[in-house]
Amino acid sequence: MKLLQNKVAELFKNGTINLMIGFKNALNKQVVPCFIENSSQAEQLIYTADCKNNLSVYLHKPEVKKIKKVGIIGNIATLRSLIQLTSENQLWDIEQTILTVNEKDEIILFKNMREVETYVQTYFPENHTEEDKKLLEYIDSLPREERWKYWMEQFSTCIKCYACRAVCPMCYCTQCTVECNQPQWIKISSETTGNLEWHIMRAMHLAGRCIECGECGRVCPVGIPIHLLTTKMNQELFKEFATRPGFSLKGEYAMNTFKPEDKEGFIK
Amino acid sequence: MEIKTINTTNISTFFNQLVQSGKIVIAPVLKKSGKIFFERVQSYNQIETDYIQTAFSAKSVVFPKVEELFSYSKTTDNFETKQSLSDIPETVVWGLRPCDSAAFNYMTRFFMDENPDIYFATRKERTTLIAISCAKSDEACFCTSVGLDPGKTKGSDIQLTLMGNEYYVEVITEKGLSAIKTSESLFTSSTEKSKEKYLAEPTTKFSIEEIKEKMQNAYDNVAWGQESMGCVGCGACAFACPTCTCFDIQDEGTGENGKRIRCWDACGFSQFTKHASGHNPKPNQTARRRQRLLHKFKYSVENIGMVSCVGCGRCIRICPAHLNIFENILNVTKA
Amino acid sequence: MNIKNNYIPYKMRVAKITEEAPLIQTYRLEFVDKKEADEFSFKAGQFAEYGIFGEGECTFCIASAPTREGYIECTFRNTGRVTKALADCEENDIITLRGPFGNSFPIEQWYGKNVVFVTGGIALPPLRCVINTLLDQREKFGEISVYYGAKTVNDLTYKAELDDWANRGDMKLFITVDPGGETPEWKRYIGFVPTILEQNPPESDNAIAIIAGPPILIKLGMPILSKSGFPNNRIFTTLENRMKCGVGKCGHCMVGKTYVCKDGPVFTYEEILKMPVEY
Amino acid sequence: MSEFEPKIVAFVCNWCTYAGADLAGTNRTKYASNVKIIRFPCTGRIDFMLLMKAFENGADGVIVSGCHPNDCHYTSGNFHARRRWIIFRSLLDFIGFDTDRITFSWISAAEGNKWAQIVDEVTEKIKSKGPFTDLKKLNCTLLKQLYDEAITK
Repeated sequence: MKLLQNKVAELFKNGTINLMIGFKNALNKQVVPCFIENSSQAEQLIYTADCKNNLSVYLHKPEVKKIKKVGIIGNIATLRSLIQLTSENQLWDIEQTILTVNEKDEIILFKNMREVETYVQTYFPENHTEEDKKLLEYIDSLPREERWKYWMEQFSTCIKCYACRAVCPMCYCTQCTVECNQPQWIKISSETTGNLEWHIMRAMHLAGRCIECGECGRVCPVGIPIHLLTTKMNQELFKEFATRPGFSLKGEYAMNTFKPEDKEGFIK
Repeated sequence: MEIKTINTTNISTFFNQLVQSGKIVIAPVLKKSGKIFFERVQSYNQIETDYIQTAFSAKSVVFPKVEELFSYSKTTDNFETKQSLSDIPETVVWGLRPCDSAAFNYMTRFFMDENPDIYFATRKERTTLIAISCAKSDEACFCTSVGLDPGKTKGSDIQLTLMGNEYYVEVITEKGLSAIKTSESLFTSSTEKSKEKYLAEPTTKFSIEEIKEKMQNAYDNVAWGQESMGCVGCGACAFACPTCTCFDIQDEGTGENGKRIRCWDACGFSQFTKHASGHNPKPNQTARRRQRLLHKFKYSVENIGMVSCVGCGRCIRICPAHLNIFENILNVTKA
Repeated sequence: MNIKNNYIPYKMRVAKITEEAPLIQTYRLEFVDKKEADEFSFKAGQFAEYGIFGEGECTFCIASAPTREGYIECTFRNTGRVTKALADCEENDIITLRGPFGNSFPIEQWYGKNVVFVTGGIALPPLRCVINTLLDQREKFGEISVYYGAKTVNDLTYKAELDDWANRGDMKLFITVDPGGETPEWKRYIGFVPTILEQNPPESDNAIAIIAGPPILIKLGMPILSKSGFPNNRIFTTLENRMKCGVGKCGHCMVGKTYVCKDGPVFTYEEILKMPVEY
Repeated sequence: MSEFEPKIVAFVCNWCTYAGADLAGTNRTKYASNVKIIRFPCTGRIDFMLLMKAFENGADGVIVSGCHPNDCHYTSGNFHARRRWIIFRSLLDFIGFDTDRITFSWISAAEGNKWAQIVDEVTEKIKSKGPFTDLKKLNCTLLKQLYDEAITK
């Protein structure tokens, strides 16, 4: 911990960064994102296995972009989103300094995105929790009608607070489809058909881009396991097209390319 | 006010009699996700009794997430509107916390003060609030900091406090009296007792009088930027908040047939204040978060003389970025 | 329960459509129901919610003078979903109206005084209501001057009415277009409204100033008026924020603690200075 | 009661399937009249939301059809569309949506007969499946259980 704090303080002192996005302890021993603005604040920083938030979402904030030189302490999900965002040309206007802490508690300061890529590819994690896997299996095992019922029950509780969109580092559009009202694709009020459409749309727009940090499911105030939608699609994408988002800088975005030999058994 | 007691073994009978009286009874229910929500229930064994706070407040009883203002049907040279206020049922909310009751009190003031709102008024009139004092609290609770406490009866119609093997029952309003009428035999008359030792003791985070005063000059505090940095701009806090009353009005349907509805809206959304021209008076999350907090602790004090935060702590528990309202308040009122 | 339902709209018939400028139209609306017409009255400066079923409602000031009875007029630019639907209306179509909402200009207090209007673009309509109210009782007021500008000559609203005003001879007009927006025939001023205002400062003695426009004009214009000697409580403006309910409940229009819909839209510079800059 | 006549919406590309349907018409080929054709420039333009909207507005079945692979007027629109359909289908399937109600096909401008045949097949299939009520049911039964809707209704 001390090492990390010193390292960050050093980065401030030599002018590499003007803002550090990291984690600190707060209420109920929760780990929360924090924004360090100078070297003396660096002692708040911690990094433990509980640091689950995907901090890369903050790199889209205009307030952060304005600061220009930004450091970020990334867990593996954050690193994957940084790769994906770089390949989508989203980080060109911000100078990031990327740090991570590996399993041996060593601090790694990446020199460039290439190194992040190598790191992620070396340590490719099994990032689905047991709980998620069980739930996914359970849903898959249900007959179709039951699956429909399961999801509709879930979606009916959605309140459209858009927390899932707000915490997603891949949802960086300045105007979302739900905010376009000519025509109004998705109803503004929350009722099940509209909620269903919203979740289908969200999942489709993230197809091939979701880096499976699971933040959307974690933050959902009504507890809908929405991250399973994109997780499932990622599995399907890997099966069909062997692509994995947030894995390489080449920007293999499954949905903006094609292969003539893609499967078409379902097409008459 | 009448003071009574009821034995814990009788409480379920009382509850079930409320359900049988034909009213819609809403009570905390534990869901598969591990979260507790207010839901319509049919019997006492469905409800959750061991909880600190529900994930969402019960405000949707009087201010639903989607309220039909009226339905319309239009022809080329005429239209008709139809409201269904008379269909609003009698409702009992069971097991809300004293802070939630106080929030109903605030909402009544807000909606009824100037330009009273008929939808709210009708719903409120048909709602009976049965609150249960808090025996437990957690670190997010801060009702004592905003002038309330775990046993406060402000806003409740009936308030229950568990004292050993019986509930101490304070029947505060006429509505409360009529709610226990059918079950009168279950209750025993009693005298006033001190509830204090049965109540939770949430820590006091700040003095409300001091904060109210300091909030006068808080608008220009530079700390707003740092305090709102973590805010990702979702509407979870506003939707969970028992006193947030902002809404949007939308038409659903075609030009010929449909309904005009109002649904919850949140000041944290970037589109909330955006003009058609593209100009946005509150252009960043700092301005939007500031509006939210100042509204709670300054503007509503100036407008209707009440702080519109009841210290339930829901926004703290629900926030994706773990923003903490009382820490924010303390930091932006520092000199 | 004896509470007025603020959300039930009046039934209005589009009686006349006037094309003012590109995308800008004026609708003359008449009540379908005689009873509703009788109970409806408004003051200069108030606004209303105009609606199309299936699309929603939008907010503009009433552009006609309360002194001219039997109809109301509104002028709007086709920008969003509802205004587009409104613009697609034809004469005799039925639309909805809720209102009037908000406070108004204290015109009775201005008797005997000079009145200066400063406005730009699509912000003339709310002031046209006041100007016409004043003109209908012309003898009660001193000098009336109007500073009005638009991007181009074509974008000026109420072109015919501007000419009428010029021909009256009893008011001073400073009509200007932004540099580059003039036509070869253009004989009036060229330049932004604040510049024209600074170059031809109005007499501030015994005078009232009213400024309306896009937020930037209000922010720039008010200090200029203040500098030319108008005390802050004699400079009026009308603000417009995004609104939904019109009755101070929905929270969209809040500027600090102030609900523009209920406490405004008319404010003095004195009041504006006390508010945060959130308009 | 008269036999159930399904409403089927066909989203077709301008260059192949629309021409194919046209050919079926000029050839006087008889096929089920349940289909409503909506013409698009290319299958690549057919957004998944359009399919959802069709179902929401009362369609019982949907046909999506365009040029055969390598025949796209815009070179690769149908290849992109194919990928999208693969993913969209798997998502709908995961949610439990009845994917049998959506038929994808390649029909060229010369295949008037194939068009007629597909329309007939789909109509028969949807007829045997009955009306699509999954979405309609949502708004009445399931929601009723929720407390706030219970109050509104």
